[in-house]
Amino acid sequence: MSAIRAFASFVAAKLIALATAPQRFAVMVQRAVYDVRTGKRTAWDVTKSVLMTLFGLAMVLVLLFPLFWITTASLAEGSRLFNTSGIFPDPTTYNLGAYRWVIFESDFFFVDGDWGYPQLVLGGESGLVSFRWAGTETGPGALFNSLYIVSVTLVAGFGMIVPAAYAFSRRQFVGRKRILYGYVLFTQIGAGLSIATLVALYSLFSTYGLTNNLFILGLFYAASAIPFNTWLLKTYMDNIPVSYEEAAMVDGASFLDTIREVILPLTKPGLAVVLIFVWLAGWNEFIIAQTLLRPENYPLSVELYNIATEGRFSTPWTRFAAFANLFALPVAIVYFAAQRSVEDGLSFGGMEG
Amino acid sequence: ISTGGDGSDGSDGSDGSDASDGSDGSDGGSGGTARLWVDLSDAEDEAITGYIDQYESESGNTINKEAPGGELDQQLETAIPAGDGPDSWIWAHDWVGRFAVREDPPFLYDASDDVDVSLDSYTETARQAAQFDGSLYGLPFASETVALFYNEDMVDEPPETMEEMVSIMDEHHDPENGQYGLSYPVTDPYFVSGFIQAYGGNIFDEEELEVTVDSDACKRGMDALETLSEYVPSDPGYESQIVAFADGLAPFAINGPWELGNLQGEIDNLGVTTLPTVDGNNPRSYSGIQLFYFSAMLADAEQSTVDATTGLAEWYTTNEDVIQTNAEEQGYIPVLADVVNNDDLSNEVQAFAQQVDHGVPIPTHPDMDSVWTPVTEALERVFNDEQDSDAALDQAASEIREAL
Amino acid sequence: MASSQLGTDVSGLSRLRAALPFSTRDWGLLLVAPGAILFSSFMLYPIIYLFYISLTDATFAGSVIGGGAQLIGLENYVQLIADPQFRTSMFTTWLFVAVSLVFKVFLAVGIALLLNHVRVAGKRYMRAAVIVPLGFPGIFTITVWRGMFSDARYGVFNTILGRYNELMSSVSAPELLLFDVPIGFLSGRWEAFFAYVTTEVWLAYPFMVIIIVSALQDVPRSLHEAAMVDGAGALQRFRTVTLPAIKGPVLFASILTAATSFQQFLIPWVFNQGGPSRQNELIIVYGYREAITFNQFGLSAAILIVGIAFVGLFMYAAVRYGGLAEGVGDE
Amino acid sequence: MARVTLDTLRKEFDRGTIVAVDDIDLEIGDGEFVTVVGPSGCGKTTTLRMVAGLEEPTSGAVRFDDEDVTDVHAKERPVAMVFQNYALYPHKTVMGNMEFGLKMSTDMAPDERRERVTEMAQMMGIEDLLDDKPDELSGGQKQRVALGRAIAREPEVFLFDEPLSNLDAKLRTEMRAEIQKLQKEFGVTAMYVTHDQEEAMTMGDRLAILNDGKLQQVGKPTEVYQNPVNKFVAGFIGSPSMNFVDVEVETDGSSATIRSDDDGLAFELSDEYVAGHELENAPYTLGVRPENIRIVENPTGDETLTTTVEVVEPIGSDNYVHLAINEDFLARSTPDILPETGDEVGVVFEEANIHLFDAETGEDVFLTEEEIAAAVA
Amino acid sequence: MARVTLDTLRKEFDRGTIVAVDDIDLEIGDGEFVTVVGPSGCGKTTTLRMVAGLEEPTSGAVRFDDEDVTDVHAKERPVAMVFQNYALYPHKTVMGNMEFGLKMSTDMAPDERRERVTEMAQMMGIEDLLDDKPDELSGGQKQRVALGRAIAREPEVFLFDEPLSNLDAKLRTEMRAEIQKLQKEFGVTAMYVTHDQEEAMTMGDRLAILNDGKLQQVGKPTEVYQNPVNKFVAGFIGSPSMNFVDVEVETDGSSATIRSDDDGLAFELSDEYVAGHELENAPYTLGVRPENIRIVENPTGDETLTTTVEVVEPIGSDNYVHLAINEDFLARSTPDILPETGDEVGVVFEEANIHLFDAETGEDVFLTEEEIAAAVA
Ligand SMILES: Nc1ncnc2c1ncn2[C@@H]1O[C@H](COP(=O)(O)OP(=O)(O)OP(=O)(O)O)[C@@H](O)[C@H]1O
Ligand SMILES: Nc1ncnc2c1ncn2[C@@H]1O[C@H](COP(=O)(O)OP(=O)(O)OP(=O)(O)O)[C@@H](O)[C@H]1O
Ligand SMILES: [Mg+2]
Ligand SMILES: [Mg+2]
Repeated sequence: MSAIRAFASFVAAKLIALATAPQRFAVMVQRAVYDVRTGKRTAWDVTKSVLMTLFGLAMVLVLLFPLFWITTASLAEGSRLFNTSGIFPDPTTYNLGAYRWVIFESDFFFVDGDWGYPQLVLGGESGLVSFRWAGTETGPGALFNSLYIVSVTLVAGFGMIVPAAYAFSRRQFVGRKRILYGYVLFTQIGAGLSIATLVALYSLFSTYGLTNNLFILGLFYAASAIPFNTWLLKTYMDNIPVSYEEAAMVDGASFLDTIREVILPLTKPGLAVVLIFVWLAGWNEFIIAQTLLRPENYPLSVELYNIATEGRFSTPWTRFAAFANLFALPVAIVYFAAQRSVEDGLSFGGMEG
Repeated sequence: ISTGGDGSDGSDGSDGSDASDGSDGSDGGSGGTARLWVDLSDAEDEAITGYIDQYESESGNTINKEAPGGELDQQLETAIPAGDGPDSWIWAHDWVGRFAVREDPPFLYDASDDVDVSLDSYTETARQAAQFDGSLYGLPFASETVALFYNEDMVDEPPETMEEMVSIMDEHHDPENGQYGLSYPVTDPYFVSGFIQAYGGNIFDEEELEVTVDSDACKRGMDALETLSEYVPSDPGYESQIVAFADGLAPFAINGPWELGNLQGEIDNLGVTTLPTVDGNNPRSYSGIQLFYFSAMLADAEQSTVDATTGLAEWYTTNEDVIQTNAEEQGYIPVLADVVNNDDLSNEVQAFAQQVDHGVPIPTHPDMDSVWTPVTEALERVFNDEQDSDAALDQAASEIREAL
Repeated sequence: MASSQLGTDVSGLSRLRAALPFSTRDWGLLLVAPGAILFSSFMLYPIIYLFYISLTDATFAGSVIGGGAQLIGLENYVQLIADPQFRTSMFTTWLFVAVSLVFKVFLAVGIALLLNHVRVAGKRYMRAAVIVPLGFPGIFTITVWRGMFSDARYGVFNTILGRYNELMSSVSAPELLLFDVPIGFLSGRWEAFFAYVTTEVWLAYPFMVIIIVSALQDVPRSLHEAAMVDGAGALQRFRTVTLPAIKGPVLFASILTAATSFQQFLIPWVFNQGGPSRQNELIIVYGYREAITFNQFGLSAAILIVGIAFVGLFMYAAVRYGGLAEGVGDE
Repeated sequence: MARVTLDTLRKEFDRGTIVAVDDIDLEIGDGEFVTVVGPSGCGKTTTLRMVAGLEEPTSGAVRFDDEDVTDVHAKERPVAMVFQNYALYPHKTVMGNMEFGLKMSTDMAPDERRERVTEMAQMMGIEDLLDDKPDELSGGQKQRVALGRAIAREPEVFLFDEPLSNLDAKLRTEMRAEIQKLQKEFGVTAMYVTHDQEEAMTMGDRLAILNDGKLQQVGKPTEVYQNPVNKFVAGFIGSPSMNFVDVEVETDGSSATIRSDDDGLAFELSDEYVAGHELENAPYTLGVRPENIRIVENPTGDETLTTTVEVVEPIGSDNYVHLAINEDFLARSTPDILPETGDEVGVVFEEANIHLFDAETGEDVFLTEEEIAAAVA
Repeated sequence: MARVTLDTLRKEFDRGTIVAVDDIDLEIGDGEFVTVVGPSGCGKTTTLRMVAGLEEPTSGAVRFDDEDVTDVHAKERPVAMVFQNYALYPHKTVMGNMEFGLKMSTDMAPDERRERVTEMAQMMGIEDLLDDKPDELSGGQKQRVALGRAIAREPEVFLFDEPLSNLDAKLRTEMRAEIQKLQKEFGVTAMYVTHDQEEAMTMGDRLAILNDGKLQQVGKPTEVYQNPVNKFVAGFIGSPSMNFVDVEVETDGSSATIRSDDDGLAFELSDEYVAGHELENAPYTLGVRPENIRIVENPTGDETLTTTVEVVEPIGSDNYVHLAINEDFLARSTPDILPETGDEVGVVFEEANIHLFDAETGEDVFLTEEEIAAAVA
């Protein structure tokens, strides 16, 4: 409960910060004007700041241009990417049709956009209370498959990464160096591996009857995320002084207490980074998912890919873009919420040259 | 949390090599269950869903239609050997040869003994397309090829000859100002096959199993194609081409019936006609015949599954209503002899049908797989002025021969 | 974990238990084992399997799964070495890795410096915005970039170049400064290569930027001030204080992203399947193409094994000589 | 070498809400060693940074000799600074660190530069460390390198920001001597910031005591020790601290008695002593240093007052006797005077050693206006 | 509360190549406050950690009262420890930090726990900080919280690892008194590690001096100060340090003369003083504390020796006079003795105040075997 409240207040704080940003900006401008007027800062000094800021802004705009462009495309009429009149489609034609399609017709939330609602059934066969979707004939859509996969990936990933990182960081044991070395070697081999070993994977999974199983796929993603994230978290934990653990021990905390009360809270920025990376590992992958799953179990990533290749010779761009934007939304939210932690968590104390 | 709809019910069907799984056994003893894979556009998908419902209620069979997405053949490549493939799928006939020769494991199922309809109900080309080495691997329901789209606002009279077409194109072609003569993906062999083969040459001689793309006839055809290439936007990609026509910046497009719906939405007065004649020869464009394939999964399946599969194919390919409606709504060119011969079809569909008549089916022989890439690359080289057309075709031919 | 469950009353056990976290050295292995096992079964096994395939004459995916392939020893590898396409592919891949790395590093360092500069207002928001590409799936962004790089006049870049041309001609600039639009970004070898590199750089810079920003934030202010008092100007301060501080992280990010670039598949595949005319087939595309288009599964497996081996060697060298795995080597 | 002048130097932070340095006037003579001392947050670092050019004054000026350098950029001022955490460039060797300043601010040839650094290193006994990186050095060695780096530039002004606070006591004593020696040897003007009054006392030619951004007193260590201008300085300088007792003064204009009824204190001031100062019948604060208090183990009643012993801390050379007069009332006695806790003892101090501070302003009432003014000049 | 016994406690690191703690025997009485002092790296922390259970002894035992706790896990020992950097959990509030120990080691209800912590916080004057996070606190406040956290558990043994070394001088003095007061109030057995001898002297009921992993001497501060068992202890305890001079002894068995030709030193020892000790004609080291040296400003020639003044450091209450006898030869004099640099002065000290150390072993030759043995008991 308190976790929910904490989360809510956290979100509120973020929103307030975001909402008051323009106001803070205004104050900043006022101050600059005041400072120039009273001679506290020279005009040139202020100009330099303004120019630098503008330069930064320009850079951001250039870098984000593709996404901006495709977003305007998602608002356009029709399905084509190009229009002969210029880079951006005619603003008068902007509409939310594509988004409406994603929400109410695609398989994004519910199959064929046939929305339902969750319902608890009392006294069903499978126990006292069971859960089902009501109001929909086709059932929940790709989003739920994606969330299910990501949940498995996150739970399994964290369950294995965190203890392992802790052990690597704090303990000595046989094979420690060798395994860690192996992990580092494999951090990147994992990335391209999926295409290379696609067939091998398929035969492996089908031999054991594990195809079309979201749970197993989630595990697979967790496995692929293990080396890099374990190593990352280990580097982070290395920078946490051992004395906190010792203090806890002297305070009478058991090993598990120490982990829960001390190690995990202190590792939060590292965990935030791992959260993002592990999440992305399960969220974005589509090649293996498509090979191993049957259509009713497709996650969003595969659906997105399928939209890209839907036409015989062309992509229905507006829908594709709208779908992708909604697809990226959860990641963006998670990232914005955790930005500070992520920036902290990626500083490698041990990396200084 | 189990949400009922996702993982839990999929997993029970994933463990066996038994292809006929997925049946809950809930719907009566007589009905069989079959799995069908499709890769269709939204409109097509919607239409076929309706027909399948209709078939299910008429026959008592259950059809599980799935759209695995991505590249269908890749999906089949992995699924069938693993015993996890569909019982049937819909695709153009050009995979027949390539899959028919596969052994260890086989990919297709010879349904000669299970099919009740007479093959004579289909047009000659369609009939041939569904067979390979005397075995029947599917049933045809439509054909497609490329024909000439024109914008009636820019073209008074549809051209019948290359010369006429060129003179109209000349009127409009002005790349400096974003005006073009033609929208045509000129590096795609399927799209350009008609002109290359216009003089009677064949890209691939299926009878003799010879690569004949470097024949004189093909080279002459290539010249005609080069003429047209002058008038297209400089990006030969499909999407870049079609937009010029769709935005009303080109009088002509050469494209297939699948664009009919889209283009009708964008061009007020759209016309379709057969490809213009070259020196009096009708371009012999490749045509594809849409088939219900019979998958090797059927070999080990229960008879009810086989019946459900062939039943659907028979019903769908011979139901005149279906064929007629598809022709009107989807631009499917009928291959059911009875429908082809009546006159109820729209002008557009008739134009395509006529072009199919002039054309040749894509050879189904597995060696065709080695043809596409070298030819595409040759076309690209020519289009980019890296090579002249004769040399490009010679090179393509030798590359293909090497690969075989 | 086990330690808290053993009984308190049994003195022998309590002795053992008390000692656990400190003396029984190897229990840390228990924490590592689940991850290591999961990883090996899902990741190592396929590689071994792939290696096995590379020793067979498998032609189709089906013959691999269906079991119709024969062992033929190292024949595939022999064939590979003789294949000129292999050399082209290797060359292109390494060139791609190197060129994109250089641009990546410059771009990322530039952005990180700018978005960490005192004079830039709202830099936190900009930093958040600038790494947005990380959140979109590769298949999406790459497809979008393909659209931008379209050879068509209406492609974004061609339109921009067209506008630029108009602008230049309106000030009657010499021909030399004009572009010959439209440029066939995806149909010329080097044009396509350029397009690959641009996209790759765009995909990889966010990761580098956050790592560099973190590093920059850790540089003590007093070092800058010390250098200032020592008489160093802005440029020299960058060289003596900033650069050394971000060197490690940049190296780290470079190695990781370079290894990823080496295995880039989607960019060439989505753009033009490694074309034109297979000239830009990066190694994974090459392997994939051999399997999918040419039905040479055995050969394809050999290619991919070679690719994996290269990445492995590369990472090994990085760990060994780049100090990438500090903390691995310690004590 | 240069004379450094701070002219009503002021620094505000956060738009004037924090006044870190409050109109300080200070002149440091050529070659002089001035320590700036004060409690944490009093503005020492800020003052130093303004001299270095790392912080821009809100108002006022910094002059080197007669040149106004207020607007001169840090990199162009002829100063060297030793930072609290040394701020050695972690990736450069000791040699690299030490030659960096020369490289930046002179045109010396590399060889010449090296030679100069090597010489300097020899002088400081760190010539063996020239090829090491900072992390390989101990605290004291780092400290020496930081010093060497500063000296190598041959600056005209030397700035130190608590350079010894990270070292242990032993090393600190050693380094103090070393810094002084070097400063004298090079004759460089030096400004040394510390919060440790003992350090300030032993090191500076003069002390500048800051509190709350304001300059309290400037003077030679003994002067400041003997004539603190106010209660703050009196309490801050000297260890252990001066003892303070709240008292009432009863005066008839010529003679005066200091009284604290709680403690049974009554102390008569001689007429000569009172003469010339304006004492009123009002509350004051009496200050006496621990070393000026004599303990009489067997009180006869003739003592200034009698009280009980709370704790006795022997520190070897002396004993600290905590007395029950008020919290923290301490007497320093020789080791042979060793009363037990709870003993009744007499306390004696002399007129010459007492200080009397205005209860409100905290100013020493026995100082004349001129003396006070002189103290901050 | 408990008596703590270390029984030939030994700790080796790196497979025996580093002997951090070398067979230490030490008994700390119930409620006693023992400070462990020694130079950096001498094994203080390691010893403390073995008592806390954070480090496993290589051999030897730790006993609380009569129970052998050597193999008892840290979390089950009734100890509380204050770490050098406080080790306050940065993510918990002060309340969270202070109640953590109670939460972990008792079954107290949350309310009760809070109440207890609040009480404790009031006692320590930090009740206003209970909702703050550690980074919002100043050094002194952190220190108090760390103490409070340790006390809240009501441990039987209190361990401190240089808890004051990060504080500034003023605060350090304050906290010292506070720690002592609390320890006495709770009557907890305490072991306090520091490298600061002054801290050790003022705080401990007894001192244990370590060097190089070996216990040198254990005793009351004054005892250790007056009778250092060897040169190391003599030099380490006392500030400023004892002065050492290399000397030759000439003896005929009953009387003896200490001589140093370089310094012109000649000091005759009385027969009573020499009696009972075995002095040989051999090199020794003479030790005299600075406060035992009297400076004669106008030497008459009767002094022990005459020398020149190098530097005079006035620290207010005293003057430190550096003499040219050898490097760092220091005399502490009253403020009124203020010779100038370069002055010729006389130096006088008394027989009772000198120490003579064996040049090789460093042992004080005037101590009997028994005295030496007693010193480490
Ligand atoms: N950049 C800044 N922004 C806002 N306030 C500041 C800044 N720098 C210093 N201050 C404030 O100015 C005052 C003086 O700070 P300064 O660092 O000069 O103190 P100090 O005497 O050096 O203290 P310390 O002994 O702790 O180093 C403090 O109250 C501090 O909080
Ligand atoms: N974990 C360890 N591994 C190896 N050597 C160690 C370890 N811990 C301590 N030592 C060594 O043991 C010796 C004693 O260390 P210890 O930390 O006890 O010293 P200390 O007296 O506390 O010093 P300080 O005053 O610097 O804290 C040192 O030489 C140290 O290098
Ligand atoms: Mg400061
Ligand atoms: Mg220690």
